[in-house]
Amino acid sequence: MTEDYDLKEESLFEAPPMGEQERMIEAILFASAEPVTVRELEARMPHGCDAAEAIVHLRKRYEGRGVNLSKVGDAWTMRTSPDLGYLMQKETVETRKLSRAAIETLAIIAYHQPVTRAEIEEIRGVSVSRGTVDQLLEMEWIRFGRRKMTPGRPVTFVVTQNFLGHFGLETARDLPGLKELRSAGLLENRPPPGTVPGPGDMDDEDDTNEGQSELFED
Amino acid sequence: MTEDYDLKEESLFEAPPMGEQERMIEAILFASAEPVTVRELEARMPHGCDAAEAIVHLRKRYEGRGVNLSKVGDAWTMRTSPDLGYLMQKETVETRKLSRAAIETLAIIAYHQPVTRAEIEEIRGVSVSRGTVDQLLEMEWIRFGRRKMTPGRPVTFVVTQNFLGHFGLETARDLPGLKELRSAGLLENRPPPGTVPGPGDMDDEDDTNEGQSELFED
Amino acid sequence: MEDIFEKERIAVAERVAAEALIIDVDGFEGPLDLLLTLSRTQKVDLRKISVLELAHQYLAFVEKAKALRLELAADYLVMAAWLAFLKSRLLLPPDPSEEGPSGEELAAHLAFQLERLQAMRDSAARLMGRDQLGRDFFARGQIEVVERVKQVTYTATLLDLMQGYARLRTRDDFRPFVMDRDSVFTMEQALERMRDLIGYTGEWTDIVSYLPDGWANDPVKRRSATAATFAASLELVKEGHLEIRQSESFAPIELRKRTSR
Repeated sequence: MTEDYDLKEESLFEAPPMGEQERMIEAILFASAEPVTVRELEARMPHGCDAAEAIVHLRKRYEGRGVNLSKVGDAWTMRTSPDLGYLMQKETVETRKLSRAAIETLAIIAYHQPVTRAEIEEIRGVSVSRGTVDQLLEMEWIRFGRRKMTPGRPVTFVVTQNFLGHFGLETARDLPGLKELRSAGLLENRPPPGTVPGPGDMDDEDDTNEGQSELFED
Repeated sequence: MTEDYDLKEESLFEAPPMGEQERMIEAILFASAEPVTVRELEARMPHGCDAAEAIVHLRKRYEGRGVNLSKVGDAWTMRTSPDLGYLMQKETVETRKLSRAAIETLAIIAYHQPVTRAEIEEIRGVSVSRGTVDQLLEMEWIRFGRRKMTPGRPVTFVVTQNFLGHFGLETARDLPGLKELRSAGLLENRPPPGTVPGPGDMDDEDDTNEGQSELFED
Repeated sequence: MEDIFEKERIAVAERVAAEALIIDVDGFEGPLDLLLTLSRTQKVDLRKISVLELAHQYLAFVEKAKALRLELAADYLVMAAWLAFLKSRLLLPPDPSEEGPSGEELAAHLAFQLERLQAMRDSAARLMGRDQLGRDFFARGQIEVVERVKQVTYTATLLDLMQGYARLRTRDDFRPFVMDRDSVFTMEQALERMRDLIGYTGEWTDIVSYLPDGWANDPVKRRSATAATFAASLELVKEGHLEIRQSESFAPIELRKRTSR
């Protein structure tokens, strides 16, 4: 009953023409430095607008321009075209130099997420210093994921939308070389031979698969 | 002579095509926090660019769009179109529970309408703050009724159609009487919560609410 | 002649390389990192690496470090011990009675670890080589402030309303719950009273006669006084001042002073 009513109500509202909707999204995305989700766009636009469709048109319009529309996670943003970066010395922000350990840790988290500290250490062969993780957390490039269902329920790390936005990635699936690494079996968490699979190890595997399938498999 | 030479030199530098110059200006204006002068634009662009001309083209391109090029002093900037200013506000709706004073006042008005402020105060046993009445008026749950034919001709309050609509009532007469309240368990033979600051009273009240909302929601 | 020179040159190069490695030992991030660096001298695909050869190189490295009296961190020595074990497994023919993974399995895992670490390093490099925000592409420089309009709506349910009303209309039926002290005889009072009276009772006496004056008629007061007096009596029995008896259920309870033996 209520649904019927809603439907009727919606058709009563004349949604603005698509060209107008494009303008609105253009204005909203232009004004914001942060990516804006489709849901938020629609919340700010008049009733009945189809932001997703308008974005398709707008994106096409900005193709090859000095500024482009790009998707970060499930949000949209406008960024200058990377080939014009050389014009922007003035705007360039000096980013903190990341240590080699931090860069490697970041890459491991991105490619293996959700991943525990122990797993990162296993891959790098050395312990991960607290400072490294703290720095990445502080930069909001990584965040805590859900806990693993293994003994001790360790926390996991995953990369954030900020990370994706910084490196111009739409999703973690778009990480360079991900497919090759996976088919080469290099993203597996292979236990050393001879280790007895303890209770919960199965869970671990399930969990990992689940996490990765969510993230990486279509 | 020198002019000739300059001309020659300029022609040696292949200035980027006008479309490319437009892209550059687009990117620079987008990324900079302040309006940019033509002189500064040209200083940042490759040699031989004609920023002034590119701006003319770019300005035309953005005519009627959600973002426009505008001149501030002798500098240029990109601004969202003034007619879309209303999109630049984000509405958040917060729902709060009505205060106890407001609920009691509302209940008295609903059960005793038309009722004067003095009568409300007599029933509640405390004075009714102006804020409470104003709030209910603003919510359009109560309105002024006709004046009482008593000395001073005080105004009365009655509930509105909005009120009935919100509470799913056809008329105020549909409100259950004391007897029904009692048989529904709303009037238990125990001190009303709040009057006695006894231990566990608050919990008690919550329990009752929960239990009874089930009764009344169907 | 040429051969000798050639050999010497190689020997020098090797020595320089080894010393460079040792001097640089602080620059390594643990044994795995060192192994990865050593494996590069094999100049083969990591998937075709000879783990035996690598173990050899690593052990030689540790030996040299010892010869130079360099202090190696414990994990380097642990790795050396493990690689020595691995080497023996790989060299000796497999002993069927021996339990645990074979040398080949262990070697394969080490090769996998090295390949995986190298893969992550390559990925990290590729990641950092991507266009980056604020370096290659840029966000809007002039952010327009989004004005937040907060709208507060208030809600109440019909139940709230009715409960509110019920609360008001039934207020008079209740009064604050406080103990009505007028008709309560406390145990302390009873105890005090009994202590005074007890000296005079040699014979069995009905407990009712101990109730304070004026408390026996009002049923509420009588109940309170009886309970308090009974409780006080039990206390005195416990203290050894009093004896108490009841011939059968609901029969009168009788008290008398305990006579000292």
